[in-house]
Amino acid sequence: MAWNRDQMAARAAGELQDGWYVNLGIGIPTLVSNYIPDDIEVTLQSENGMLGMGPFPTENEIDADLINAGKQTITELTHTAYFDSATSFGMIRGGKIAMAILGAMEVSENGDLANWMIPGKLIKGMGGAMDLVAGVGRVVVVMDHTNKHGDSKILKECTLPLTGRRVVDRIISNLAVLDVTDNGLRIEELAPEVSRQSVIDATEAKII
Amino acid sequence: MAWNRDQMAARAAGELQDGWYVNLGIGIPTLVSNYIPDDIEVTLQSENGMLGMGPFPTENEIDADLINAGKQTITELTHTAYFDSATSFGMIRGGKIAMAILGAMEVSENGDLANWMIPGKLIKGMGGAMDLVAGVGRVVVVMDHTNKHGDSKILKECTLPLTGRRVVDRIISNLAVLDVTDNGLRIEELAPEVSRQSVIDATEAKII
Amino acid sequence: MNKVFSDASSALDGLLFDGMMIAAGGFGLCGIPELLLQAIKENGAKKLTFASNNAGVDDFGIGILLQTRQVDKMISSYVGENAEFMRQYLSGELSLEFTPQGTLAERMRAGGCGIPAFYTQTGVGTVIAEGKEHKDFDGRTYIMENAIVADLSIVKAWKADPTGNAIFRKTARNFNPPAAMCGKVCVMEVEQIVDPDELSGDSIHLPGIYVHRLIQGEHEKRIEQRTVRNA
Amino acid sequence: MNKVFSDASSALDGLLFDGMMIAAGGFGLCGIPELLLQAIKENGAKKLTFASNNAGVDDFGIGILLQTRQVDKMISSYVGENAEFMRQYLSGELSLEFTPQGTLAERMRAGGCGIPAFYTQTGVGTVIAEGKEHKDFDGRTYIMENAIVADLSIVKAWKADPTGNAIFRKTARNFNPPAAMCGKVCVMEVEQIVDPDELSGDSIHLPGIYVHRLIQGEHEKRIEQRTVRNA
Repeated sequence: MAWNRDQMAARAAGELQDGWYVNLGIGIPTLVSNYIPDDIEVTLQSENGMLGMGPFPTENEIDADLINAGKQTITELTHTAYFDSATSFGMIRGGKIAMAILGAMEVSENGDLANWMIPGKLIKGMGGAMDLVAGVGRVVVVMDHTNKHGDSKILKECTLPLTGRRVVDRIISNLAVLDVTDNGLRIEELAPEVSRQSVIDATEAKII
Repeated sequence: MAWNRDQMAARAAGELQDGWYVNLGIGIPTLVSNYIPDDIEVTLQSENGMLGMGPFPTENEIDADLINAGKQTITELTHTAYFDSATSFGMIRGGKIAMAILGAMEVSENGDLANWMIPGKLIKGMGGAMDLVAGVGRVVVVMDHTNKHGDSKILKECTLPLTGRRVVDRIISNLAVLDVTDNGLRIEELAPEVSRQSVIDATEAKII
Repeated sequence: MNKVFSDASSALDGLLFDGMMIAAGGFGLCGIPELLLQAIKENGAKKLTFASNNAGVDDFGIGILLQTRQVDKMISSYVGENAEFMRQYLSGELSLEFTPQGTLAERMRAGGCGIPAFYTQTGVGTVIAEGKEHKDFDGRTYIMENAIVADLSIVKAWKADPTGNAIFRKTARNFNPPAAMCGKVCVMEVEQIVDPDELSGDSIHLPGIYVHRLIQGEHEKRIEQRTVRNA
Repeated sequence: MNKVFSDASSALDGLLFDGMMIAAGGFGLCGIPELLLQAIKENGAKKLTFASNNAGVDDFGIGILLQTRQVDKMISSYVGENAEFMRQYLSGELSLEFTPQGTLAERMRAGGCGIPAFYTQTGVGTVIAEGKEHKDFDGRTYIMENAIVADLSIVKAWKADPTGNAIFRKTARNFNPPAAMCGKVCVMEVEQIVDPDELSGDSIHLPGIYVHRLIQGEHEKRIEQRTVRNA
């Protein structure tokens, strides 16, 4: 049985290690913060300029000056620190963030990532995604294995404009956990009752 | 009659304009702060990380955490701001400082400046001088016209390692005020009872 | 040294011209110079290039200058909240230089810091790298990115003293300091102008040297994504 | 996330090795990591390269490591206060890479910010530019300077919370933030460790992400040039 969004987020939370500074992308990655194990401390960076992101606010706590990178209202923690965008991306580019967990439109078997643009259709922009994949220590992608037409989003080569080349370390899809290796993708874990063969069938990319 | 150190500093203070941010070097330039006209406001930068440098402290005010670029104890003003060295030299390099008033060992007729090293003798280092002359809006040098042997310090070409090439805009010596032009040095002002000819005689560089 | 002007229009007096480049602070609608943007709309200067992370929404932020067709070009990382932007872009009325968010922030800081160009891994192997100089350091490939120096910076802070020493509040800091640094002239709007002795020298986020003119005003501070949890 | 160690020696445990590069904060004797320098002396690690604006004086700061001959190389802008330095340098025992002060600070920041190199006008036409890549931008000539990435950073702050969020006091800030940024590991000494809620998120000068280990201790804070006016 394929993982649902929350189960994917919970699985992704298992990637976190005590003491890490982590950046969570928009969508399913945002849900990861709900599943951080109690016995580890992880500090969330929001690339618009804070370390130590807290939960969403109550109605009374809403503050127009306190938003995350998805422009959502959030809260601070006692150890929160704020800084400007140049400093924020300095720490991203400088490798100080241990991991980014991001969504994707496509990932290729060599770790190329496309998650920012559909030519002719979607011209929102890359935001901080290109900086993140180029700079952080480890990139984990969380996404559905196939698109709404049932086509594989894990490809031999990406068809969409890239966010970064050879940047993805691990994919957590609704079907499996796959690692990017020099020789292709390796299945590390299967969702409950999902067979290895069904993952291979749902994947255009080479699985070793 | 040649200007003394304080008179040179007072003359240099006449270069300042209301609202300017200014950096004063070690030696005679430091004295310039004693002669800032009452009717203008000038903010002094100390390149170790402050804007709004105050006077030397009284014995009671001495603070080990508050020094200037010459490592002397100083004081702050109500509008003082502190920042780190990267930010400090960012504003210097970025042209935000209107003027630097510096000492010199040698200046050439095209504005080359040497004030940091005597090979084989003096290896203290350039400190922030190379950044200042490359970055600030205007560089004024205050120095004796000749060295202790009576040799001109204003030369056709500098003999010492340069701090910067074509960086000096104006020289205020004990004898005269000279501007660096495309064709050579131009005497703008003479110290009291100092003749134009005596300045020319004391200067190796071309005077137009 | 009093840099305080009475209102946004007078603070911009003599600084606006057609075809100029303006760097603006803010992230989304958070910490944007809303009063100065309104004054630029009223001034009517056109063919503007904006270096700004976002383009506002249709009726707030830079969006109001898109409606009046005062903007020719955006240098941004994300413009997804703005339908009018999409329309003008797809019809070719507006040009767009996509710049990764961190590269944009660093390009602004570099412009303010006398650094004409720097190298970054961000965007290597993507369309962003096309036409840019590539160089290897320690076996990795980087691209050269150029600094942004704007004719004018407009930024928004929380409090400032009359010399322009400013502090920001929480994530409203974002692009405001780098945007302020990269302008040949910088005009700042704040919620509150305070006496210099109210701001400790250790607390200043942006030293007054970067700020040329200053106004105080009322801010709407619109929220883009009001997201709450149950209490 | 508690990064607090009991003393300087334990905070450096496992981090020191012969031939390593250490970036140190401080300007002159102001804001230097005096406790960590003492611990490095006691550890005895040698053939060290220090990226530090100054080399201390004969018996304080990095000077104490010159006396024990633990330093092979300095990357500095000014070393004029140190007679032992002069002696070792002139006799060829110590090598020296002079770097203009602002270039040094920016090289450290760049190293911490994933920028391998940047261009600057500082030093163009001087010995500093020799052997460096020159490039013209807008008709002016610049040289390329490389980032500094140190094996270890040692810095000194005023106060920090246990997660390493730190604030500095007055001009003791100086090189400490850029030095902290450029280390693969950063150890910080402070005068006072405080509860996280004592430091507002808006007041932090150096976010804890840059700090891996932390100690509190007594500081001598020696003054180099005690200069006073008459009261």
